[in-house]
Amino acid sequence: MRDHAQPPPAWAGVEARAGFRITGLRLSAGGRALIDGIDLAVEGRGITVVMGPNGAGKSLLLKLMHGLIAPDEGQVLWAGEPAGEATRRRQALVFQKPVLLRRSVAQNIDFVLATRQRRDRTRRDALLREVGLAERAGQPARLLSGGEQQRLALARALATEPEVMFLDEPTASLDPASVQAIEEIVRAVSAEGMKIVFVTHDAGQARRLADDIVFLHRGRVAEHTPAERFMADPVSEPARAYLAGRLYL
Amino acid sequence: MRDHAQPPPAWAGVEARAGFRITGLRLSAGGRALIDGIDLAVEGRGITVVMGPNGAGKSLLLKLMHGLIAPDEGQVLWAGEPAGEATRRRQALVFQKPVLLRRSVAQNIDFVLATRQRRDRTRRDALLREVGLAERAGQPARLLSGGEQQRLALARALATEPEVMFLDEPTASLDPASVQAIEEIVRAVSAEGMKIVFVTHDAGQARRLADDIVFLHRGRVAEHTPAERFMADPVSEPARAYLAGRLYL
Amino acid sequence: MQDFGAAFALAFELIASFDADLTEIVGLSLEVSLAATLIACAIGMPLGALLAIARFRGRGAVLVGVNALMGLPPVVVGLLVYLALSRAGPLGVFGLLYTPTAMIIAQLILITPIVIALSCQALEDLHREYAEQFRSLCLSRGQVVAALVRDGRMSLLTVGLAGFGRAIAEVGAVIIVGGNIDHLTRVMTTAIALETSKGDLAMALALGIVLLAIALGVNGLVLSARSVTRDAAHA
Amino acid sequence: MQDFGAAFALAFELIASFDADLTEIVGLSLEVSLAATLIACAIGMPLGALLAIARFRGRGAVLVGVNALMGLPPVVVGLLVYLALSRAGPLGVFGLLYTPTAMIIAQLILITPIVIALSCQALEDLHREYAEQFRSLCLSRGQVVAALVRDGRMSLLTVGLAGFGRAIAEVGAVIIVGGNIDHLTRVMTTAIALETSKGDLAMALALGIVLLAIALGVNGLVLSARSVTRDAAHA
Amino acid sequence: LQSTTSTANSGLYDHLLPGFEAENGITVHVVAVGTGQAIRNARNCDGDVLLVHAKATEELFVSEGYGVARQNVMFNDFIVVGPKADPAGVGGMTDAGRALTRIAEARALFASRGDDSGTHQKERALWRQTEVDTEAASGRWYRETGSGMGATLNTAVGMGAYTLTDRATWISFRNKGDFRVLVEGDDDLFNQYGVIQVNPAKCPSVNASAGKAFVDWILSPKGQAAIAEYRVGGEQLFFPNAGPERDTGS
Ligand SMILES: Nc1ncnc2c1ncn2[C@@H]1O[C@H](COP(=O)(O)OP(=O)(O)OP(=O)(O)O)[C@@H](O)[C@H]1O
Ligand SMILES: Nc1ncnc2c1ncn2[C@@H]1O[C@H](COP(=O)(O)OP(=O)(O)OP(=O)(O)O)[C@@H](O)[C@H]1O
Ligand SMILES: [Mg+2]
Ligand SMILES: [Mg+2]
Repeated sequence: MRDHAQPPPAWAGVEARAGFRITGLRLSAGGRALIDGIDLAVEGRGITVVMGPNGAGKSLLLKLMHGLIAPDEGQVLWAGEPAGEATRRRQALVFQKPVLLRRSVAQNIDFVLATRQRRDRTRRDALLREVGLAERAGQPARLLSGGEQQRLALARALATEPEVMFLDEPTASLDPASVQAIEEIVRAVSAEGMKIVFVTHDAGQARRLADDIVFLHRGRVAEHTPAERFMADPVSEPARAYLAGRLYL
Repeated sequence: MRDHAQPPPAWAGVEARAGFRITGLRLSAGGRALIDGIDLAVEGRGITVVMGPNGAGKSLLLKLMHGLIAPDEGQVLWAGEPAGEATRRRQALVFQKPVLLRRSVAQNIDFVLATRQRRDRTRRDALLREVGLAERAGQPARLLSGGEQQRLALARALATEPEVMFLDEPTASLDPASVQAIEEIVRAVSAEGMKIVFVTHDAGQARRLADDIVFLHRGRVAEHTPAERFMADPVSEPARAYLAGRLYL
Repeated sequence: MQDFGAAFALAFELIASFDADLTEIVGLSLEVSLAATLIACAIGMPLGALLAIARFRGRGAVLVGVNALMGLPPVVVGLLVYLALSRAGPLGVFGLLYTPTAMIIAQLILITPIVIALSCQALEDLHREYAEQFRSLCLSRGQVVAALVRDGRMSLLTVGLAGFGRAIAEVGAVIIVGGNIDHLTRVMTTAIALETSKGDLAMALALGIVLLAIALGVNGLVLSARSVTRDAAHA
Repeated sequence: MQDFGAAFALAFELIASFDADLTEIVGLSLEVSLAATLIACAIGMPLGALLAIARFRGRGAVLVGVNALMGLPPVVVGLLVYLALSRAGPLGVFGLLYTPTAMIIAQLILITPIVIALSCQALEDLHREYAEQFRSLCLSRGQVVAALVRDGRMSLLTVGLAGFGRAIAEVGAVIIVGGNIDHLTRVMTTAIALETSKGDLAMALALGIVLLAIALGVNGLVLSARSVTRDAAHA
Repeated sequence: LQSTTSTANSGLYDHLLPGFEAENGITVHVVAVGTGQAIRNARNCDGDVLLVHAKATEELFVSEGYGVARQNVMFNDFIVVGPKADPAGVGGMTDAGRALTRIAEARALFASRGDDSGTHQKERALWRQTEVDTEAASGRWYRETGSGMGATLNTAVGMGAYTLTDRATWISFRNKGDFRVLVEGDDDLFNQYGVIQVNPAKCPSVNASAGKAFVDWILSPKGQAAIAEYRVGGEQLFFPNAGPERDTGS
């Protein structure tokens, strides 16, 4: 990770400063290239949907953009700053597998509110209502159902009022109504200016939410285009195959 | 749990012996009725799909049918036997959150094969190929991507060659191609006579797979009908609302 | 061997008769060992958590060191404390030698490394589970330590009990810095040692049985408290 | 205090000079404590795992008992073994008293409860994670225990080291059943006790330093072995 | 009061101190350790009075200025105890030296304190009169327990070895097993206890007045009488012989 103090490199243009500028990103483990050279510029606003087959590197890309893991090569700039503690503090990531504290549902929210010096019952209860967990407030979070856990994780992320929210398949195990509710929340916060990076396997959902779509394949960006374009006719063969359900890793 | 030795109750008819016969099932925790009186008869063959909103009790119902947890009231009979160790041994359950051993992908399969005295490299490799994880064989299972983990869990269940396989949202985080692949596998084994109980939120998937559909709502069976009927026009209001994406728990 | 029977008879006699000297000794044993254990936990558990989360060069070395210190011989600890507190020693002016305070200090030095090493181990898994989430939230080390100790408290109970067991059973250190002075620094273990050297094995065993009874009591209390709060653990 | 300086000087002198008596004593210490630790782990870890998975009435009581036995006073253990092995005792015929075997037995009794209690704690979380899957697979208890011990081996290392630390540092039991007989059953800790009673604190400390050096060595070996196999642990 | 274990274990202080404390309103704390350790502790000023039984070391202690003066308090005697079987057949002998030689010749087990205590010093003095090389025999028939008197007696009883002990400890010792007194009555077995007040000049921190009070009291007729009164099982353990050099020892 680079030293935060230093000024952003000269080439970082204004629009780049607003959003993410990813250059020459590489990450490998066990002799395998997991992220295999990614260059990407993502707007500072709107909803960017990331798609791609299992194992394409979507979750890793999110963690790299969030500055959770350091790449072997290349770098991620957000608002002109290298991804790291400083940028992370203003972002939130909802993991594909929610990590819930061994506490009650309410305490899971309180905990993050406290870390932001914003402990506040009413706000907490509002968040729980928003994701439909008000009745579960007192229950051990680990005993929630799969879908309930995902919703709690989302509420917890919202509690930090981030400028960027990374959502890794946040509706994978939600029922249709919850999916709609979450999508509405996402649209709402994005409308208020929060940047959303949203991973999904659901083409329909992508169509409903995405401003632009990043399609990953084998750790590379196969294509990055506006949503309509992508859905109409994806330029890359992998994307076409994926949508047709033909692409099998 | 009842004593296995005793003969099945007189009323257990022939067709009941073949499949599941669930009577007066109740389970509550924290003063809340999670399973609130379920009576259900499920065929011994074919694919039964369980649907319902988050928190309806789908996962719990599967665990009860598998004899993993004991109900407060009522009982589950499978092939005339009370659900328990004896029946469990001939069934397999793929949890909503895959539980993988802290070992390599291959060792996770070997482990269950060993417990069935069927340790066998070729069979293991075949299974891994079937779910598209052949290349990951040596990798720590915990480091697999979300979708890869779900596929490994399925392969592990298949390894036990069960008579009944419970699948709890097995394709929730799979890409379209993997979904197709898994659905084909499911159809195939079911055709060979393996009973499948399949939880999903994806109505399309239900339509593609289901012989009959059980719709749960607030721990009760809202309806249990053949698939076509259900999709055409569900009798119960909750089911109708659910499919319309209106039902919000 | 007749001693066994005699010992048990004697033990119950002692407990039943509620012997004044015995209660005094038992009291001091509990006082000293509980104090040492509580302080050791207050110091050692956060340090153990810190060791579980911190990633710095030489961490391996520190781990080895702490684990090795679990093998700190009581007699050596006793000597070090003795030399420090002896009137001729650097801290001699406080005149702490041959006082319960000195015994607490010695036991503290003895069990703190144990608490650190075991806490570190007990919290490692929990940390592995929470780590990414916490890094995403940019928690300070202090916040992480606090969260781990809180959510890992059930495992830490066993750690505390291990420390207490070591303290209450220990004799080598307390006999040197306490001096086993009757009515002043005599505790169960030093009394047992004394009876043994007098050849009164039955009495020594009886005291040993009493000591075990105490350990059972303490553990029973703690663990029943645990099972009560179990549900709140959200395992 | 002059003793410190003297002690360190002496310690290095001893190590450097590779003193014959010292090496004899060090050798016996390692032999006895390693043997006791290995046997204790072989017995205690499976039992600990079993205790972590078994759900039976009175489990709580057993847990309390095992935890309490961590507070077993060495002197008492020494006496029990002494009475059992002494010529008049039930096992007197074997003439084991005042042999290294007797010392191993004593340390074994002393640390096995520690290994059981700590193993149980160390494997509890892992078990909570695996339990449902294993029940679904209808694994036998033996299979579950084996799987837990295997996948939890990293945490169990610390447990083993704690047991070893307790064994190598322990003096109360070995001095009673071993007799601290020169050239026969004298180990580091009993030698330290002797030098102390002679008032030769410098020598006692020096031996203590040597003992710690040994503990460091053992822990270093074990933990470096651990970090090597770390990757294989699939954390 | 830094004291040798033998006097403490014999229970003497429990008998003496109440009288003294009542009389002078001074509470006495007894730290019972091996003679060597006791003297060492006193050197560190961790004690006001020293009561041990190793004349040579004591006089050194005083000559180095740590003690005010050494005075005889009382004496008793050493004895050789051993198993009833008496493999070396030393029962009833009165010449300690010859008895030890015979034990050595018989290769019968002998348990030595081996801890530089007063008793150990005495034992070595006795061996020196014989031609036996205990160094060489150490670990074989000659077993150095490196422990206190009580522990050594336990060990001796445990393995059926002869050992040298002071009578006080033996009489009050409870784990005698089948052991008996086999050798006694030799002048060489005389055991003199001395008392020393730790020198305030060397150790400003010591409680000089209390220390002096105790020394004076125990040497006074009253104290001496108290010592003479002390009996276990009807046997007198210590024989007061306060005063300058009435040391009739060797
Ligand atoms: N720490 C790691 N070590 C080795 N391989 C890893 C590691 N983390 C991830 N991988 C591998 O990298 C690939 C990409 O992982 P990632 O989680 O980003 O996939 P994904 O695109 O999110 O897939 P999914 O849609 O299933 O979530 C996977 O094949 C995974 O096995
Ligand atoms: N051990 C438990 N204690 C208390 N409540 C529980 C427990 N297990 C489950 N629940 C609650 O029971 C309800 C049903 O849980 P279940 O996991 O069966 O839901 P589900 O139908 O599988 O939902 P999803 O679609 O999200 O997986 C949930 O509201 C959950 O919070
Ligand atoms: Mg992913
Ligand atoms: Mg579920």
